[in-house]
Amino acid sequence: MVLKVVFLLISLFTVGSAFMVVTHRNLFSSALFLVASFFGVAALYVLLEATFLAVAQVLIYVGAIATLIVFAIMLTRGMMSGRTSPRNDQAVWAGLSSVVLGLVLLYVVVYRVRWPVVEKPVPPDTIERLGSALVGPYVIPFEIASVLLLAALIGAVLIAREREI
Amino acid sequence: MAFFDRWVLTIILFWPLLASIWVLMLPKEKEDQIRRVSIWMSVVPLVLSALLFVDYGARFLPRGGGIHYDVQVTWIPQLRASYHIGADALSVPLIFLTALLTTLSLYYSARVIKHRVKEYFFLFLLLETGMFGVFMALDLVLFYVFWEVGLVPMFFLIGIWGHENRMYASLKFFLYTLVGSVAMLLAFLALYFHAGTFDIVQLAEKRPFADDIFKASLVFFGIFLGLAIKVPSWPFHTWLPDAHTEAPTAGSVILAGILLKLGAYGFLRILLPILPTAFAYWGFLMVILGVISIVYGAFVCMAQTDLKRLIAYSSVSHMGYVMLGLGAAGVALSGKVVPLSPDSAALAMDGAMLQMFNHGIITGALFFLVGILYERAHTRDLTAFGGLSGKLPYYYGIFMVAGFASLGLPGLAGFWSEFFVFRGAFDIVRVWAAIGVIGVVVTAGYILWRIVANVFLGEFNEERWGDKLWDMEGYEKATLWPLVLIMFILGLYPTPLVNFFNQAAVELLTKAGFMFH
Amino acid sequence: MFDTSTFIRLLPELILLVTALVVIFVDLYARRRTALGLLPGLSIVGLALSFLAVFAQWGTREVVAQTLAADTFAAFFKMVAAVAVILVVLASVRYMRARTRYVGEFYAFLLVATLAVYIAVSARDLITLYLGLETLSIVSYVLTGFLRDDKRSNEAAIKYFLYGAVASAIMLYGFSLLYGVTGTTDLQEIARRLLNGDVLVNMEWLAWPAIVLVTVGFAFKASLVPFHQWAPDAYEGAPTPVTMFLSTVSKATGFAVMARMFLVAMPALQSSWTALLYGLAVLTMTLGNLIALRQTSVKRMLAYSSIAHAGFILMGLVAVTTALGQPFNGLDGVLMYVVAYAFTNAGAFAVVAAVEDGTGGATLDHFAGLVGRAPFLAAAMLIFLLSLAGVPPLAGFAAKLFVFAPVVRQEYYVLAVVALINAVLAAGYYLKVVKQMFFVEEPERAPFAVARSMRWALWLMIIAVFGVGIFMNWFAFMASQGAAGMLGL
Amino acid sequence: MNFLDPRILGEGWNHFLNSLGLSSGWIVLINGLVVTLILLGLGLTSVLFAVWLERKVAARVQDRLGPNRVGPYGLVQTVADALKLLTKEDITPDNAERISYNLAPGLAVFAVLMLLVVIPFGPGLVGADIDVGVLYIVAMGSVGIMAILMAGWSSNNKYALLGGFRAVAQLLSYEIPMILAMSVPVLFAGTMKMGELVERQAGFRWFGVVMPAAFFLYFLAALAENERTPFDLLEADSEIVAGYHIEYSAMKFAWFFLAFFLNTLILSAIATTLFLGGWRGPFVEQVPILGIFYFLAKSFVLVFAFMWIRATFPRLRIDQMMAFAWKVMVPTGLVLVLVAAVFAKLPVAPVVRDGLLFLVNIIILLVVAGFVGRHLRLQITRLSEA
Amino acid sequence: MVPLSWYLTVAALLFVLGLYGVLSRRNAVAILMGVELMLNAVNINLIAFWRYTRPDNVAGLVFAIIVLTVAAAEAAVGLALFIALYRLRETVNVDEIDLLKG
Repeated sequence: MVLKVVFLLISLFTVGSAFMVVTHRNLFSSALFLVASFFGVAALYVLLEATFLAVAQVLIYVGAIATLIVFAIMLTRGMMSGRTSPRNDQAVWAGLSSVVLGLVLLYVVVYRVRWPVVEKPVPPDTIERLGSALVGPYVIPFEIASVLLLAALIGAVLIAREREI
Repeated sequence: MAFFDRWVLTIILFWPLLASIWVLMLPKEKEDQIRRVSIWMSVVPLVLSALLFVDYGARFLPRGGGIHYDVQVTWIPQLRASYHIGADALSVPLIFLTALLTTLSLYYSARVIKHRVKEYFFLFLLLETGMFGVFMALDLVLFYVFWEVGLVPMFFLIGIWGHENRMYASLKFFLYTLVGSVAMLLAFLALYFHAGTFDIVQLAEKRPFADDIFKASLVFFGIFLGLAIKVPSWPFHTWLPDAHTEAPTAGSVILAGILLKLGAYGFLRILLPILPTAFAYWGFLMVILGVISIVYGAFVCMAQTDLKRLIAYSSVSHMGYVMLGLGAAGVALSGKVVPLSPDSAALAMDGAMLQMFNHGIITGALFFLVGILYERAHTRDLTAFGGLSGKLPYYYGIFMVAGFASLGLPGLAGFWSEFFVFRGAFDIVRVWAAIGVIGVVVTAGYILWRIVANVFLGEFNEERWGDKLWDMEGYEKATLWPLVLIMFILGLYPTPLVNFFNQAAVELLTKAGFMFH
Repeated sequence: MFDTSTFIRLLPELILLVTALVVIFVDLYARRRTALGLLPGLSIVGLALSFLAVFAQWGTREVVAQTLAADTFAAFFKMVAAVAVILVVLASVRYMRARTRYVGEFYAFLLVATLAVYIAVSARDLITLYLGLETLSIVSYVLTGFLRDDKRSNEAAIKYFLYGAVASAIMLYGFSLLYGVTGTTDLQEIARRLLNGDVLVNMEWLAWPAIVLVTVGFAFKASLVPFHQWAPDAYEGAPTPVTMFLSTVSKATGFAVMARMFLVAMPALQSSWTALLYGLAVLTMTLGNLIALRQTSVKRMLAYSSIAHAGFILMGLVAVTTALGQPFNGLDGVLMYVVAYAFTNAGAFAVVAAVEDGTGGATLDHFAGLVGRAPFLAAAMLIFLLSLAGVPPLAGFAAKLFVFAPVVRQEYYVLAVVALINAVLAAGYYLKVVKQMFFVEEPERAPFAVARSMRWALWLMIIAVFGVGIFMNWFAFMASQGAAGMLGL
Repeated sequence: MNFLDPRILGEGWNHFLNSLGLSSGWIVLINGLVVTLILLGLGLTSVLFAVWLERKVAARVQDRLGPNRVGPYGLVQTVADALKLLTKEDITPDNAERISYNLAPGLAVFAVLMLLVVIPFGPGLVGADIDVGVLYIVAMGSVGIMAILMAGWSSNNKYALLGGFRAVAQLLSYEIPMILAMSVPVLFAGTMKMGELVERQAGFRWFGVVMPAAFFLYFLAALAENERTPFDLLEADSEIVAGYHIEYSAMKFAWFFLAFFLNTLILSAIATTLFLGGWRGPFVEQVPILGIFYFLAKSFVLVFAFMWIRATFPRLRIDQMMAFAWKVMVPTGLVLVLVAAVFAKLPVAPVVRDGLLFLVNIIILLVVAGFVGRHLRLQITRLSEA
Repeated sequence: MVPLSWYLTVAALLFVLGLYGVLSRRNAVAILMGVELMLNAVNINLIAFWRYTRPDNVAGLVFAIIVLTVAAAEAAVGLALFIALYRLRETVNVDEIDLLKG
């Protein structure tokens, strides 16, 4: 019961923030709401007993991605004044199609499909398992991820670098 | 002899390709050398194909024809597609025709073409390989490959060395043909899936779709579209006037002389043997299309003021005879109409094949003649001329021979083919054949009234032409004489050729299940 | 679990990775002039070695490190990718040198992108598959926007990036549903659990959303309509060698993962995805061709044409039969098309790059009278265009044959007719370029020279285009082995 | 002496709550509140003391007296200052971005306070010993950056924005060597739990002693993370007049001030936990409550070091600072991680291993110092030539 | 315990909101934010499925971690591109970048 209430509060916070992210006129505020939403998601992970993921969520989404986004917003600040509409001319269509897609998804995913749910506790050594999985069966993705990060790092530096004279 | 049997077709087929590569290697400044190389190289297949003609006639024709000189090498084993070529009584004369017209065209072009010489001769030789390939292929994939190979050089010949509207015409030519050929490819694939092979001989034995007329018709029309566009039969003919008109002289000659035959050849080589039921079922449609082509083509000729366009439309009309002959044979094959004489079907088909050969010779000659005039006058407008008979007597004479051959004057080549077609068709589809005869009358009309009266008779426009028009030169005579000679020979003594074609027709009809009593 | 044999199986990937690192280090420490000469050579050597390593393992069919499949299907795509990237490197030597200082990074990125392709085509696990695709995408964004001071390059990269990010997010959502319903990320395992209907009730309700969502991601990579909007812009704006890469290797990868995903993981839902792909194929080729007809920039025209070709390739998947041993099963059509198309399209774009180098642009006007100015380029372009149009005996014909065939076999008449019309439409605009090059004469424009490496690349591609067309049997053999060897089937 | 063992105290407390007849949910809630209050109290009191200490230390270094009027030795001075700040007028600039402007100071404090949760002050004395404690610390660190960015942006002030930029550049850059340094003990101990990390440093085998290079690296990075001289570029008064909090006054400024000192304390506390054996010390096994004093003592030694350095060194230039992070600290960190990973798996006796490790660390330190020194000499020569 | 479908609902809502953001925003950075929301939705799905269907198999968690990693790399490259764009054109509005058309 308590969990359900907590869940509802967190989800309300998360989804509400997400709503503000996509509707707020001011981009910087949008970004802040995004951070809030990320925190909400992290909290959901805690409810799901995925502590590691919750922390990683904060570390990567808030610490890296959101910071990058805010940074980018600051660097391109001339555009953030909000004088022009933040929405493009297909906003209405976007809204309609999103609503339709949402209804379809909810109907199918939540209502129609019966998921193979099992009631099992999370094993206490989940983090160890996760660690060994990353260097065991999933070692290839793990290694490729490192290559990807390196490539993205070099690529981002290369592209965003100041122009040479 | 074994060596000859095994290699002659392959050599004929790839010799022009080798020649074209040789031409490609030559520096483009050495135009004379390019011309010499091309002409002399093209003589080789001509000689070989003449030998082939004689050899086949002497050795195999008396002994019941059939496919000979065949070579089969596995090409795509997974698909059971092979490099399978061969020649029979139908293709041997056509191979000769191809070699002959190509050599003449090259010879003529050597004098006329002065612009981008290297490319011209390269493409022309490539084209020859494509045409040979179609006449020799006994495998559908191979057939398709050569079918398309012939397409590209012609596109360039029209597009680069053509007249004012060449770009439009070349594009139209290419796209029309492509529509048909892709449809044909799809139909080939359907055949493959039903019979498990691309080999034409095997397919003819297996008779795919013999019991399913719906699917057979579907496949039939796939192939039919490709062939009928090439022939071209009304209503698929609209590319032809443009292409013929805009093409350079030699291009028109080849286009009308041989490329159109590829379509008709396909009817005989693929549709009739492999899908006899569908061929018989839709024979009547072919008759109708043929007759419409004849009559429509002829009447449109009457309305032309452009000399070359007129000849082009006359091709539509004349290829209509081929369609009529084939269709009549098909109707006979279906058994719905029982002809008085079972030979009528073979006769109609003989006529169709003869017409293919003759039209090649005659229209080739006519296009050369038009080209010769155009070289001097730089206009193709009929009404601009008049009274040329006095000024260019030699030209007039040759033109008259070709023209009369075209309208089917007895004693010249054209007569026999028309005679055979109508003789056969009358027995099978009387009414339609009768309507078709209108076309013959109109043909006489446009040859005599439109061309002869306008161009050669009347008053010579001294003011405009003065001494700008002169009579035929040596090389032009040399180009035309062989054709004129053949017209006379075939007009007076067509028997050797008729023997060939009759053998082919009987063979094809028998295999297709036609009963000769 | 990491024994020697695993390393040997991973040798092609390792070679690429090491080469990429070597390239970066050489670029860091060698003098600029030495590096410029050395780097493309190094990259090509690495790619060639990796190609050989793949080839040496042809015919294997086993699981490597649990998440990769070392099968002929993957090997086929890897070889195509390696060869195509070699050509890209050859075509980019002069092009990139003239436009950017970061040549070393460029080649390193190309190598990493190839590595990503290797991973993606052999992934047999949702996670690896996603990561492979995404690595390829991200590196491609960088490559597209590599000329960062060029507005067009940047714009192209941004459009590519935005579409790509969204598409991959949507695809991921589909993946997550698949994971939810089967509880596993292993493709074969997914297939097994999907077939065992007892896992869940109402699976058919999930089939459509999952398939549609998943397809979005693949369709984006393969630039299928309506997920193609990025493609023309990215192809036009990207450095032309990168366009070569995107339009051949990257696209092929999209098809490879699509085929593996659908055939290995979702055979139970075949009727659903076939229907979806059917529609996509029709849309893709028709729209691609119709829009291509209106283009005046050759680069953009080729971009739309490559969209249309994606529709043709898709026909192979639509009409796929699970009897992968037989010829014309559809999947071998995809493979054939990918090979033929890789050489042909890479060739066409390489010519565009050369023309850009020589004339400063790539509109139809820049191609006018090309035959007089760079006859070799004109001839090469002609061959590539004819191959694209499917004229025998060129590679494109072999490709067309192998994708038309399954459609005819399955008796999809509408699709066949649509394909026919499209083949003709496509020929229409290819001929437009031919017309410009050969029929129009521009005697007053000066001839220009072609870089030596570019000449090499073009010759290779011309030979390949003829080779695939004439020695179709050999490639068909490889393709059918590749198709039949897909692990899990 | 059992009553001095906090673990037993905790049990007794729980027992007491149980005896009141409360349900388990309530107990969790009450315990949470109590822990929060204790941590808050501890944190804030320490800050008051730390501020006083800083001023005293700075004064001593600069040969002054420092605060000496309010209370004995000026001890209450900080309280007075705090009261002053709280009563000042709270100003919000006209064009400020209200929400983030007001949120930023709170968030800054929040980010630091959250860290208190995982720090083990004594045996069993930890708010929540979560599995991924070290990772949690890193994650929360990034929230602090967010707060600074918000402040810098929302003030609508050029200097504030520049300060924000610098903050992100500096903090992000130095976060990487810091994480690397932190992962050395983690690797060695094989756990990310703060409590266990302390357990693994039994018997004076402190990680900071065994691996001085890692400790030194952490310390330097912490200096930068804490925006302390010589890395205080983001508020450098002479350049950008206080940086991101230029527009803040009164209460909100106090929040930043609080966050700053809290950060000093907590970075020291983390260093203590990771490298100096946490609450370990003589007789702790017997008298667990001693652990708290050991812990605080060690932490304040580090805090003192922070202050000493601040008072002594001049400020770096921004390019020097960035170069130092990326060209010196990150590579060193990578090497250290590698070394630690190798040694952790080395099949030799712990003593031998620790000895070797120590040696290697010293060598690394010397080599790096040598490199830096050479570079500096080169620069100096170049400057003098020019 | 909270039912699985609640989590799925939250995820679906986040996903759709993200999609709306992507489709309706003009600013490239805002579009990227929408994408991040969608990725978060995916991760909620993954972790919820992990928790509710196979808590003893960490595949879902691994997947989520990989998604996080990729998201970071993607954001880095994307934002670098945006910054380059701003430098070149003084805009980051998607409908204002229109050199490539046709």
